[in-house]
Amino acid sequence: MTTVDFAAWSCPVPLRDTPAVVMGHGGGGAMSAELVEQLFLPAFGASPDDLGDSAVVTAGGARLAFSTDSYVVKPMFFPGGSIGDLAVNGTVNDLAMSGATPLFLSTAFILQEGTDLAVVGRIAQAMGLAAAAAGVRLVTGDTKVVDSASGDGVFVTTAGIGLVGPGVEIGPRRARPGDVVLVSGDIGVHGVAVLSCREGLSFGTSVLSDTAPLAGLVAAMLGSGGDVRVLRDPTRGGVAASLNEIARASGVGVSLSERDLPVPAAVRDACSLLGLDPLQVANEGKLVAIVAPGAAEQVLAAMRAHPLGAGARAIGTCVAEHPGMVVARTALGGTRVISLPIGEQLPRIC
Amino acid sequence: MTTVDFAAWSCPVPLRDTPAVVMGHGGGGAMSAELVEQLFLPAFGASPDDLGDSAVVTAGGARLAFSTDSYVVKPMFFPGGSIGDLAVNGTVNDLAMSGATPLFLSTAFILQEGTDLAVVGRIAQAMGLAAAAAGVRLVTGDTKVVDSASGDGVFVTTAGIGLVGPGVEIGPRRARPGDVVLVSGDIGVHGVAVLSCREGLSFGTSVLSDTAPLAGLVAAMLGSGGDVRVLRDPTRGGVAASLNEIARASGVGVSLSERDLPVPAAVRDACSLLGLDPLQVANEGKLVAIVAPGAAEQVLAAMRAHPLGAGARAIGTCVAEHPGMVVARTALGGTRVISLPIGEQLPRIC
Amino acid sequence: MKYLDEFSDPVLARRLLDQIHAVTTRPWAMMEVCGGQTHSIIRHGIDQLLPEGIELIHGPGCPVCVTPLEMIDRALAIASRPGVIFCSFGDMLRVPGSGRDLFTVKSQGADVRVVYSPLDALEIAKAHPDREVVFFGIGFETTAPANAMTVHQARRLGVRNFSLLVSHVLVPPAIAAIMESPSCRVQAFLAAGHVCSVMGTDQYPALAEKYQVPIVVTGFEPLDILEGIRQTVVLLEAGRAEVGNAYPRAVPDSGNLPARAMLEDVFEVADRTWRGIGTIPASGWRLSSRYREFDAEERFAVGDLRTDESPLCRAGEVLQGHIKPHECAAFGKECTPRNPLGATMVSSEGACAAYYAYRRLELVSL
Amino acid sequence: MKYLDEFSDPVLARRLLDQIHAVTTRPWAMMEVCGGQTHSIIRHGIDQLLPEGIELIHGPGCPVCVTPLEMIDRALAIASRPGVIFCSFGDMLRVPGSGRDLFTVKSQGADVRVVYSPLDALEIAKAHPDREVVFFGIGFETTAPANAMTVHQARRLGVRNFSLLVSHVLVPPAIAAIMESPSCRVQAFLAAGHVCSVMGTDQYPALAEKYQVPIVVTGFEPLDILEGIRQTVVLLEAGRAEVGNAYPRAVPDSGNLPARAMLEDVFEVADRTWRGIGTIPASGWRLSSRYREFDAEERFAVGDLRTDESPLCRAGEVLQGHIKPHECAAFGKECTPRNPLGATMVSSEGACAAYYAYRRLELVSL
Amino acid sequence: MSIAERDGTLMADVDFGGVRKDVCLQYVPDATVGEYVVVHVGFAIQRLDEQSALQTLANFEQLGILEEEFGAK
Amino acid sequence: MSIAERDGTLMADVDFGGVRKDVCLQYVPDATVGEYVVVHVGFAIQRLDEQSALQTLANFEQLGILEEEFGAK
Ligand code: SF4
Ligand code: SF4
Ligand SMILES: [Mg+2]
Ligand SMILES: [Mg+2]
Ligand SMILES: [Mg+2]
Ligand SMILES: [Mg+2]
Ligand SMILES: [Mg+2]
Ligand SMILES: [Mg+2]
Ligand SMILES: [Mg+2]
Ligand SMILES: [Mg+2]
Ligand SMILES: [Mg+2]
Ligand SMILES: [Mg+2]
Repeated sequence: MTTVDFAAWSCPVPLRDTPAVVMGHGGGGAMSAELVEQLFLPAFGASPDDLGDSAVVTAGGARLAFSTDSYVVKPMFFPGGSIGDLAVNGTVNDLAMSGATPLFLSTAFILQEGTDLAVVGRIAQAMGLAAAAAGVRLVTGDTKVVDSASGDGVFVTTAGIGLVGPGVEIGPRRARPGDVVLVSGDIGVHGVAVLSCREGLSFGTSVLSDTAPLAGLVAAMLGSGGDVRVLRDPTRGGVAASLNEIARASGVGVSLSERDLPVPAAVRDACSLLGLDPLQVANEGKLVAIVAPGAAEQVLAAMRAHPLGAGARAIGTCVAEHPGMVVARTALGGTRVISLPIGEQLPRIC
Repeated sequence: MTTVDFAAWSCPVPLRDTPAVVMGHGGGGAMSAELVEQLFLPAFGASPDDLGDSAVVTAGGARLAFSTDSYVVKPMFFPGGSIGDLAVNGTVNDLAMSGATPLFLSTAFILQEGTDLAVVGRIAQAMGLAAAAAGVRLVTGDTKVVDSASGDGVFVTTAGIGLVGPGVEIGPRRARPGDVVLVSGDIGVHGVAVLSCREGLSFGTSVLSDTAPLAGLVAAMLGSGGDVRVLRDPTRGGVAASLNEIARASGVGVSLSERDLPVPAAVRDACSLLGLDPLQVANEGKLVAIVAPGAAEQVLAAMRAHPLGAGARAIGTCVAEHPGMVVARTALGGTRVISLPIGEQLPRIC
Repeated sequence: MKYLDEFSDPVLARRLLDQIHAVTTRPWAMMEVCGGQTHSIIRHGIDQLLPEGIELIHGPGCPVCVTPLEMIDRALAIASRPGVIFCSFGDMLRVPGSGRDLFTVKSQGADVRVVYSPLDALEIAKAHPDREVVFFGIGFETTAPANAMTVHQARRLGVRNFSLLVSHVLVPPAIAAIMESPSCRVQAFLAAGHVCSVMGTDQYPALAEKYQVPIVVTGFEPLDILEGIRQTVVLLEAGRAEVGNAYPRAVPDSGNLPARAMLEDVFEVADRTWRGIGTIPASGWRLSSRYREFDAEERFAVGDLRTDESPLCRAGEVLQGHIKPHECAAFGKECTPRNPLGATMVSSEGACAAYYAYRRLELVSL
Repeated sequence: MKYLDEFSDPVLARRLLDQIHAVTTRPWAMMEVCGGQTHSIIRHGIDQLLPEGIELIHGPGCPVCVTPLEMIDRALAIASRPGVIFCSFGDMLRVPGSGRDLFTVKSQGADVRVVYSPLDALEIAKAHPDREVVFFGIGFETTAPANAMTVHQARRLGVRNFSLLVSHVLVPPAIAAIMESPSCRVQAFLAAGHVCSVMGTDQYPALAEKYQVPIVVTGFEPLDILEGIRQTVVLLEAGRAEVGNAYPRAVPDSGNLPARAMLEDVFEVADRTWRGIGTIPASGWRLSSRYREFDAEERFAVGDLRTDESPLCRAGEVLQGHIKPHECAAFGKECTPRNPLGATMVSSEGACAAYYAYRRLELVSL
Repeated sequence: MSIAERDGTLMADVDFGGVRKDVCLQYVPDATVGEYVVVHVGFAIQRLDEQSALQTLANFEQLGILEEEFGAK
Repeated sequence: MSIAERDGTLMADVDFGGVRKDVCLQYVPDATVGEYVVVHVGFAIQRLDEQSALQTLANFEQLGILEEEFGAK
């Protein structure tokens, strides 16, 4: 069918402040952040201080990272992977972004009545393989079934526990003016791979999702001895969202150079066709890192030596100017602001 | 509206072995167990050995319990509580059933586009209060939004981490012939409370859900010094499901006395009206315990001294006969088998 | 609940059992007609506690079980029509039609809804004037007054988009058919209590006389069933083929006159096929000509239905009391509640379902 | 992508900029007509790099922005009809109608679908013969051939349940209206490249002559825009009110003859209201009488629409180039992409949206 | 329990001992608050005769007493 | 790129440099495999004149060289 479901096409920001949940609340951008900061955190009595990819807590003398994510990607199978891969790698990566070694995952399924069991089986298989590849164990889980009007195929929620080494202090508030912004490789890949098989929008592409577990890459980066201050995997909302969040949390500005951004041709072309900005497109096997000025070289070297960091490069710096704002120098030499996406250009991308 | 949605009424076991997910797979009974044992465990490379309420793992020298559950109850607000209460207490309880002290929870939301934000707020508030009452912290989370055809209000998935004390070995394989079966209070309460406000089935009742955090009760039981061997919170599938699972895991038979079952009149009447067996109806603030023969007295005393165990009583024993089967002596003196529910009499009960 | 607890009292049950034991001198085989009675007997273990020689033969009084296959298939065809909202009691959803059931059809997108009462279906019709709402009206005389009132209301309120798919069955012709069967071993009947609440007892003396069988109107709680059995044994021991009433608190001799009048108006007697048994003449009700406009069979032409019953299923023999469920080779093997081959394994009032749920401890094959 | 990369080359861009600087001796104000050009200019920072005196005035070439409020409201009314599948490009969903938008209507249950092409809408119509499928045909001359072909196909294939809600607008009359405005400061035009790919250049010499303005056909990539500006400055400096072509690779003088023939057949010129600007005579297309049966305005009688524009919004002035977005008092305050008051803040080709996304660093109010 | 007319049909909010449900009383029109009825799929189909119930229970109580008094049969 | 008829309309599977999409070629009927077209909402609306493109780029390359050779203006 050649219909494009609305949700797959444009960013449904609310016309006016609505009293209801809109797709934009799930976009990982400003609306998601507001929902968390204004509705969830006050209700939970939690502080907005961290809001990192995972929480770091202490139990029984052990310093643990704890994170969770739900996966509602549509379609469930896309070039390069499936919802199962995302469900394992996504949570593994959130743990790794706190500098933790991921150890255990839980998996909770919400299945739509009528879903082919073979589909569920494929997803489970993918998860098993991804967990083995990531070096984590799937140790506990749950399954719920909802009637066909209340679900859509398979939703997966994973939570993960990781071990944080002594002295490791990585978090979004640690960036300082002068720090260097690194990215581990090509950006915009996952989003384009998923979009390419959205109904009505199908376009042929050679792009495969970059979903991958990054704990090993992070370990190599930490092992380089350089001062890695912030790590983030730029999933929903892309690099734009991640850098804006870090800029706000740390109270610094971020200055990027557009010509240094590693955007592969196929991503650039697809984004051009669809009217998207690669900086706002989701990645599932990449990280951005903010490192101390003197550490950039050694960290980059460690990244490039790792299979998942072969394309690593510096893309900008943190600055004292325009705190909380990300600004790019265009290829032509002009400047433009890289906005925090508001809602969601690409709903259900992960 | 006086329609009863199918899902709220009868147990949709498949006519024949179907290739698709059916509501029964979410019932916490035999079909759920098969899905886990035949599809998920092999794919995950995990062993069917445990299948307890939570997994017990070691990280950084600490012995942790780890559990997760998704909550898809419908309606989201019912007499005595809400999906928020269940989401916190349910996971707290699964940790407690491994003898752990629950510490941290993660909360992942899947929101249906169009849901009132006020509803989301109420649920979040309930979770905050429940967490405080249970002595746990909500430390990390996630929010996803799905289009209105793909969701239904609010789905919540919580995962929890708890600390298991040294020497605590509680699990479903530890029951032995001669052990005493205890229950902490009235059964069938939660399911009846939820059913009473299902569309088309609404009946007035004084029954309020019994949702409650049981970690304190468990601590009191363990503190009594008695040998507590198995703990389980009988949620989906009720006491029938829990005892059948324990009987199978431990390879013992369970012998119950119907007249000792604490079924409140309102529950009995509602079940009679609806054609349900109270033993198969979900509980959210009760536990069953299997204790060594000599320990029953002291454990019961400790339970009755705790607010959530005031109605505790012995309801049967483990026996060497009919291993894996639960048999009850009827009030009249006959016997009947208490079956493991197959699918789900009460879909989306938690 | 008032008058349920009291009639479950274990002490009095013991007393009744002792009496039954005391008055039984010979083996007797009696049939409880109603599936609800079967369920209660198996669930409470009453059959285990009776004297050795008393055999309870389970009867065909399970409306879900006896709804003919053609009618199920007709329901499936109607439910699959676009624009139709098909309403039914919950039990019917899992009853096997020819190769599928209402639940399957629902999961494939048909609008099938479970209701508690036919009035709920009428409400749906009022709420959705653009849809055709069909209610699956199965059941014995107990349920027929509800359907009658609903159709009556539909006409009175001018609700045109409502219709009834009728498959009512009557107890007295079933009793006659059972007794006419050459292999019949039944020596007495426990008549269905709530059927008699509606219809009274005046159809039974003729049957008792013709077939020389005691017929005792019996309720559903343990004490009611035990008293029904006790009175029956007393009559059998005395050789008295009479009608008794062990459920007087809910069964006056005349039954419910307003209900009977409504039934007279809305329904008329017709031949009816009982699944697994065959056609029993004049054993069912269909809508009378005055109400024929509300008949879903007329409103929806579903064409020829090619029915396809499982060859393994012996539910008809179970329903007529010729065999017990576990004597069917498929019981617990090919046929389980999970993969039911016949309606008696599906319905909460079906004998196969009751045996499977409650009696696997005693049944060797499991 | 071939011929996009090459026309983004930063070295050549520098060369073009240097030339522009070299040839500019006086201040000049030129208008880029097309919203896509506006977006490209702001996104790449071209306006920041031009000589101080060159002002780019953003024009009304954003079809989403100029679709009249009445037409949006008409779309909302049609989309809300049961049985209708309303198809549209994605941008249109968030454009404010009177108090709501297509997205709201969709979330309230209307079947609104975003499509990439009008052919997708026709496919939907073929797949759903029981539904009325309407495509929202907005756009300049660039998009009209697609809509024309689709309607042509609908007739040829006999797809009766398809219709077009037409709101096409034409560039040359807009240019004339801009120049007729008393407060007009525009001294030259960068004509819309892809409009000319279809229509050719023959409508522009008369305009250039009448209003004494250079008109240079310009593309969208950075080098195309810079070349368009360069040629325009050269003409302005020389006082030559002529038509130039800075996009020859995609614009032959005759445009696309098969497309123009189809447009002649399917559409006819009509007066059209431009949102925020007003009615410009003979500035739009509607379906010709031969195709009137596919006109959604005829097929759906939506009655009187009471339109309700935000009193704060000055989008009309932005579209005519009288003000820049940040000169609107609501910009960035009451009006943001999150809570847009006008279409220019919604559309990816709208000037307000472009300024908000890319220029908040420079704009004091933020 | 409250009795009211709805669509011309006598309806009641019946208490099933802690469980309350709407029931049509058209077939038991003389039912009054405080009485008990037999309900089936939302319809009261018969009045419950309390005297008869108590008598039956009394009979059960008496069962066997004569035998006990005068010796088992 | 493959060109085929569908419903009597000339359609092609067009390669946008790594991204392939269906496009209607009815307005550019002489387009052949290997050529480039301008596409808008699923329709090719004009052929891309490669020679012209190369010439334009060559012009850009030449820009300023004369000035450089002969001095800035
Ligand atoms: S056990 Fe199954 S197959 Fe056998 S008679 Fe009963 S329903 Fe039919
Ligand atoms: S900023 Fe907003 S309100 Fe102002 S003109 Fe632009 S769209 Fe209208
Ligand atoms: Mg996280
Ligand atoms: Mg994540
Ligand atoms: Mg669980
Ligand atoms: Mg839904
Ligand atoms: Mg992350
Ligand atoms: Mg668990
Ligand atoms: Mg649980
Ligand atoms: Mg997240
Ligand atoms: Mg759905
Ligand atoms: Mg549990």
